[in-house]
Amino acid sequence: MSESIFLDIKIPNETGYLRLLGKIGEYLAQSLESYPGDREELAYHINLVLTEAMANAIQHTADAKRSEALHVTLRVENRKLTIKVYDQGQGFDFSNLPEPHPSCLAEHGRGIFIIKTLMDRVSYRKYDGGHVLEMEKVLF
Amino acid sequence: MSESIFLDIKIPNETGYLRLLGKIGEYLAQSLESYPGDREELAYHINLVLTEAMANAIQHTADAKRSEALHVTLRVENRKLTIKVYDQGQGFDFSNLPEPHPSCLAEHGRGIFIIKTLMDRVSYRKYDGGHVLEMEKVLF
Amino acid sequence: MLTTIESRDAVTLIQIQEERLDAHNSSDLKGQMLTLFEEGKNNMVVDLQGVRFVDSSGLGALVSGFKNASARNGNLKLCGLQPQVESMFELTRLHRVFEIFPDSTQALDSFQE
Amino acid sequence: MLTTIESRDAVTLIQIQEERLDAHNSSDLKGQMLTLFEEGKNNMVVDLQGVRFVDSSGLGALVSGFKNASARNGNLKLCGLQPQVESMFELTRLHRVFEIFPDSTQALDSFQE
Ligand SMILES: Nc1ncnc2c1ncn2[C@@H]1O[C@H](COP(=O)(O)OP(=O)(O)O)[C@@H](O)[C@H]1O
Ligand SMILES: Nc1ncnc2c1ncn2[C@@H]1O[C@H](COP(=O)(O)OP(=O)(O)O)[C@@H](O)[C@H]1O
Repeated sequence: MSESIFLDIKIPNETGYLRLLGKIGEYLAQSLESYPGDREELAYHINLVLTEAMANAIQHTADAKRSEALHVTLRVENRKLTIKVYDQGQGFDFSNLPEPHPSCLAEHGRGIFIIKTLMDRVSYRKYDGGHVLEMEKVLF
Repeated sequence: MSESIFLDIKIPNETGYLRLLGKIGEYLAQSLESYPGDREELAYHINLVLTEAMANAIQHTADAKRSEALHVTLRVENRKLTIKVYDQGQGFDFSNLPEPHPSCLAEHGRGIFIIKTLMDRVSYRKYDGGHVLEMEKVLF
Repeated sequence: MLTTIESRDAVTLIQIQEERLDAHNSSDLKGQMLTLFEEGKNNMVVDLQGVRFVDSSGLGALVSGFKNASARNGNLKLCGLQPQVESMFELTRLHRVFEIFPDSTQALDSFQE
Repeated sequence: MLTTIESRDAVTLIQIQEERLDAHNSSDLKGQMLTLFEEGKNNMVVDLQGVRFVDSSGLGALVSGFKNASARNGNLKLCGLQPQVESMFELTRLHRVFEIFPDSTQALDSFQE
């Protein structure tokens, strides 16, 4: 109960801020003293999934919304880390995305696969004129 | 205009989280590419004033409020960084605080002095049953 | 994207001087590699020694370089992968695509064989 | 608070093994110093080499140690201040209170004079 943390973040819709948010996620993970696993690895993974999700949100922002802030929240509660990345684009069919083929030499298409592999629960749904990608990591 | 950032943070009311928030402040400062001064020094100062203000807020929390979250916001807008640290205590007379004497060997009483020295504008006022310490740093 | 680019015999060594290779700078790396291909430099070693973090678009830039090199009968090899970066190649199974060496000397030498 | 404590002749060397000396761990440092004073160890060197960040309560803990040492006819000297940490002593004018040395050898030697 006591280890309850909530970060609500709005940054410019630009890839130059991926590093800042990634680092914040990394530090948040490193500070989770009750996590029984490898905290450095968790920190890397949180940095990574945040980067992947935000890069997608930035890339697919509708032109009319480009000057609006990118909105991200991170919450630790009941030994669960929940990250939400909001986008203001046309959305996509999250459940029917093809998995990248092992021997595939495509330049794209590994971001969501990485997120799904590293996180325990991932969902994508409409929210307030845009969408939200919600990623959950169980911390015990 | 484009470099507008907003972080709204709630953490447990415990000194164990000073490091996390200090680090977030440090990274935020390091990412302010348009800041013309020494960014590493700014990062240290932001880490420091956050630590000082949060340590005071934690120390002076009313017993009945101890289990509530500590609330901090950081905002970059119009080339100004504004930090707000909310407390839930009895407050104090901010304007009439004695300055620490140069040759003084007191163990306490340097925190607010440090904040006032390093930030461009500092205020303390009642807010929603508690108080808020607001610190401003001009970024040009 | 800060890089150091050196020629060693017929091989070009690209050392990446950034801690992060991500969606912010990966297209810049792609561009730098394209310039080298256009100059006829089709054998490359990318040294990732200084890179602590790579995302899917960083991997994509390296795959792009690899495909370009292969299409020109050259090769693009990697070296200096930090443990966390290496784990990204394993996760995406790209460690089976690239020839990966511990350091640049070994990667450069491998072109002589 | 991680520290290494060693005795060199009549002087005790305390090396602080934490990156931060702040309101979270400064009372622990104070406690460790009090234990040493109670054991009659009144001459101390605190080595801040590993400390990158100090806040007002960390400074307060050092002032407390200094006062305790002086009251017992001993001394508490500092060494190994990183630039940012040093600037904190200047800001609060505490650099005039403490004897400050570049490294522990010089600080320890100063007690022989
Ligand atoms: N936030 C988003 N909005 C719209 N489409 C998205 C979003 N995120 C992902 N997609 C779609 O899913 C596909 C796969 O995404 P991803 O696995 O991250 O790979 P990449 O971004 O490299 O193509 C993208 O090509 C895009 O069509
Ligand atoms: N958030 C706060 N709530 C109540 N009192 C406070 C608060 N912050 C500071 N004070 C008062 O101001 C004094 C000076 O604070 P400061 O300069 O930080 O030194 P210290 O905390 O070391 O005493 C404190 O001793 C305390 O009485």
